[in-house]
Amino acid sequence: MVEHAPVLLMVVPLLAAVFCALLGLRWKALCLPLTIIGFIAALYFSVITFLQVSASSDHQVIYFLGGWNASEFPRGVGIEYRVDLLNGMLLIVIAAVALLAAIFSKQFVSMETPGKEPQYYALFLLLAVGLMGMTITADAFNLYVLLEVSSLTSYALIAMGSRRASVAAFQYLIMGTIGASFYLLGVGYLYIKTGSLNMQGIHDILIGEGLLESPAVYVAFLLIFVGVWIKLAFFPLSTWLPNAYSRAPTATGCIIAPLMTKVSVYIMLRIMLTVFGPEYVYDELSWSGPMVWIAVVAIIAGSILALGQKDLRRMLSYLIIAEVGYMVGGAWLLAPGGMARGESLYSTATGLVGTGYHIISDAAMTLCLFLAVGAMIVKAGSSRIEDMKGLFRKCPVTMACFVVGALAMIGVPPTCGFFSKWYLISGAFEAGRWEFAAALIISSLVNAVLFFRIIEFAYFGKLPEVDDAHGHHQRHDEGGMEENPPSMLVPLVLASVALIAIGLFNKEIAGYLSQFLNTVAMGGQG
Amino acid sequence: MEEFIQSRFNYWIYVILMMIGLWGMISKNNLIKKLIGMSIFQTAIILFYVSVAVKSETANIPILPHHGHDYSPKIAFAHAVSDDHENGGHDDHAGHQAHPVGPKIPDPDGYANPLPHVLMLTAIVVGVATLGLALAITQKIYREYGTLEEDQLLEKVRADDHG
Amino acid sequence: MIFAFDFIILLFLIPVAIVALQLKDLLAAAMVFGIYSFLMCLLWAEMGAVDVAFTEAAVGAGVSAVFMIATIFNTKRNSSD
Amino acid sequence: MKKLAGIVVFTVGLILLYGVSSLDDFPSWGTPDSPANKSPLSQYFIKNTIVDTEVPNMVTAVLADYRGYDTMFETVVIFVAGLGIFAVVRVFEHGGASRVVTADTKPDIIITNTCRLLIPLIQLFALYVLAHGHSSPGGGFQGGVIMGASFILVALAWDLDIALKRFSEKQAFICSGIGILIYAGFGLASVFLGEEFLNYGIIHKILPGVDSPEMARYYAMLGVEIGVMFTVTSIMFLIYGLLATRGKMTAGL
Repeated sequence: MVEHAPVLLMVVPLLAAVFCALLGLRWKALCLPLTIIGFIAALYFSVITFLQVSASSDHQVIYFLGGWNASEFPRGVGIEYRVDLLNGMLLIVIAAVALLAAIFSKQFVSMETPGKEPQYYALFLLLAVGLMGMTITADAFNLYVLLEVSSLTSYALIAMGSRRASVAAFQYLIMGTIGASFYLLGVGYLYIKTGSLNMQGIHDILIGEGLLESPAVYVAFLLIFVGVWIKLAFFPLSTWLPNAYSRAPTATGCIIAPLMTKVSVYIMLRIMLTVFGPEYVYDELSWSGPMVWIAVVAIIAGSILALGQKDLRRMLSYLIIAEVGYMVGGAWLLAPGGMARGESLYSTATGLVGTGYHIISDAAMTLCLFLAVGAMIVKAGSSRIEDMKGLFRKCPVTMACFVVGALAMIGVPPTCGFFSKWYLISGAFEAGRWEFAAALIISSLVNAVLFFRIIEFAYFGKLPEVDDAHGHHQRHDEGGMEENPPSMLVPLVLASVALIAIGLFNKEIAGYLSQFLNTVAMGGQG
Repeated sequence: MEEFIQSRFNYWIYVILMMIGLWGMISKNNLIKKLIGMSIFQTAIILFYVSVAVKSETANIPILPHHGHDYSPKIAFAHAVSDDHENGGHDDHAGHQAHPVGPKIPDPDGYANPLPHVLMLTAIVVGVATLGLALAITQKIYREYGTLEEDQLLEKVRADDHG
Repeated sequence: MIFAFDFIILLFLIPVAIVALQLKDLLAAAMVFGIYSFLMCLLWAEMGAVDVAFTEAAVGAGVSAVFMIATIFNTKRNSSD
Repeated sequence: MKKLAGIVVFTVGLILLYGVSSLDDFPSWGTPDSPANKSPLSQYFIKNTIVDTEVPNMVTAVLADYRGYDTMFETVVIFVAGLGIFAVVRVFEHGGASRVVTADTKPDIIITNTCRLLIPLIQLFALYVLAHGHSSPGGGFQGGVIMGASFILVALAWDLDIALKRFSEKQAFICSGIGILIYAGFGLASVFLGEEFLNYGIIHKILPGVDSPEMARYYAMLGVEIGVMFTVTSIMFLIYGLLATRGKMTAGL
């Protein structure tokens, strides 16, 4: 069974989703337990997969679906799964985030989407299945199919919400379809030039037949990247994101916001490093200059737009755009000429380590903040920042977790936010890109302003009833500390603990990432 | 000249259809018009893939004629398969060409490339799933806002946000 | 794979696509879109992609047109552009 | 806005034209020598599908076996669309008033009688397309759409209530789920027999009357196509029902 873990981690939640949709027709109460079981199984299998990867000699596990293995048949005849250290970690993150979000959703689903719990949970599971599949697959077309699975589920999950959410979902659907279609078209251009669909196979043919200067490959690169940038909401293409994420039902927001953009960033990294290869991306194209500048603009624009928001979830959505800027910029940071001198990828690109680390830590941070904000909105009855007054007294645990998330966002040690910024900034110094380092520091300052404003409201702001009341009422208020139910608190506390844990284990994670980059560089040469 | 047109015409038309679809998706005001544009856009991509698979002069559709003796799997390939097993499983499929049963092995130039067809079957299915979901969202928007024109819709949404 | 057929159908496709997008009556636009799908299906059959053509005939010209018409009946029939 | 759209569309078009126009770089239409057509992958499929699977239709063989995992998720996409459309538009009405049948909603006698004649033929054809998909164009998806269309025809000719009496909403959901379970079941069966997921060849050990892995692949492909058909039929009908009634699932157009 152990050697099948890479596929079971997707098939078990898939079966859970089908059973959820079937049994839920009769027994609605079964849906949530089934969902949780599905995600626990996914978490278990992804941990096993990761252990296998780290134990293997070349730090990757390859699984051939249908048994069409590359040793007997031409590569790419069947579909292939390839788990390395980075996507192994990402799989664990996806399963864990989905598990916590599923537990958290208990209070919300029956409230926000009455009568449709089975469908909701089935879609929820399938969204995670799609995301895990996108991470793990090594086939360019299989990636498209799984991308559509995750996109269609997220359109539906968003559109289930309020009336405002359906308009946001429609805009998201149009943009998302354009992005996915561009990706498909780019794969088509690559296919006609190389005749392969396997990512490693495409790379080998591109290098082996010297296709790096071909216009068709260049167009394929442009199409795939524009498509992926639409999906990951890179700044000028990010207009769909704030509406879709802030209007979605609470539980939907808690899984889509942490995972969707992060997995798309990973897809971008994977296409850069595996399909086209560092030789093409960094040496042949030399886009690093303009790309880092666009990332700087994305970071600054996201931060400034977040400053202007009065709605808490909308503010977080704009912060996600800034965070995407961090990751995309980090991926393109490279000391000039490093690849040409034949140095290994790791020694010239601390920015890439920072990007990988930030994918993981940002998923945790966004999860923590969205969970905390969801819990706060329940207590405050509105999502406006002014209405958060006096929440510290009402629900101290929720607010403590929110503070941890906020500190991670600002980048205070020992939370993970500090270390990811540390790697990104040192990558920027290595590459001599001061503007990127400056943008990171400015964005941290803006985050500090934003979050301290909220914390100030919540800590010092007085509850409306307290204003006109005297001692008697105040005591009643203190006694009436109404914390959220455990189904909300447990995932929230776990998420905030994870923030600190990811920070404390930064050396190990960065070690895995550098090993991953070394294998990538070696795969490019061999 | 004629050859040049023949070698490029499919691709030109696919680009034009794709531009029409994209333009419909971005600039049309009515939501259903946007979806028609989306379908045209996706179909154009499928046209591209199918054009890639064509082998114009020689090729047949990618289905082996199973009535003739030559390609009857039982008769012709029992031979090839058994020989193959002697050599140790599937190791050596490329060697079939030099095999004595040569004419019974399908000639790769004689059939259209099946792989893009397979991919496009999946793409068509994804397209109709997206279209159905989009139409459902359109109906929900109409139920909530009473209009399908984007400009009126955005005005009402703005009123919602401020009110 | 006769290029003359290919050429003629491809030339037909462009006006049909433009008409499907420009008609103000959505029901007519959906029907013209059905014609577009059918032409595509002919084109693919001509190019040897019989399975794709079969699917497009069933899906594009059949079911998606029905879905569109069902939606148009339940919303509005005319569009502003 | 319109100008911006024009600029965007024009730029995309120019980039795409740049990609396809270079004569020595981009292969001509219809040449058998393009890298895609000459690649070992495509040649392998043409030469060996019949050897590996005994299926003459290469597209079916590649779809359901070599790239069967894609097809499983294609089925999941359809399932997601059904669930999603249900989740988005379905409205539950409590104690709905019984519908008044007026003259113009009464089914037309010519249409209903024609449909009575046609629908069995359509369904038979759907089954033929499914069963004969191994050696002619067709397969589970096409058959499923045609089968779904026959139910849609019932709903169009009479009304949705009549169609729902034959194939209710709950049954449609259950069938769609069963379809995916069949597909994943074939995959898991090969896992339990000790091979990779969806490696149908090993199933010959438990399939009675099948002695070679090739024939096991042949029959397993038929099995998964049946699964695909279950899902597609029920979801197509469900989507039509939901879209035609604004989610009320009663009365119809």
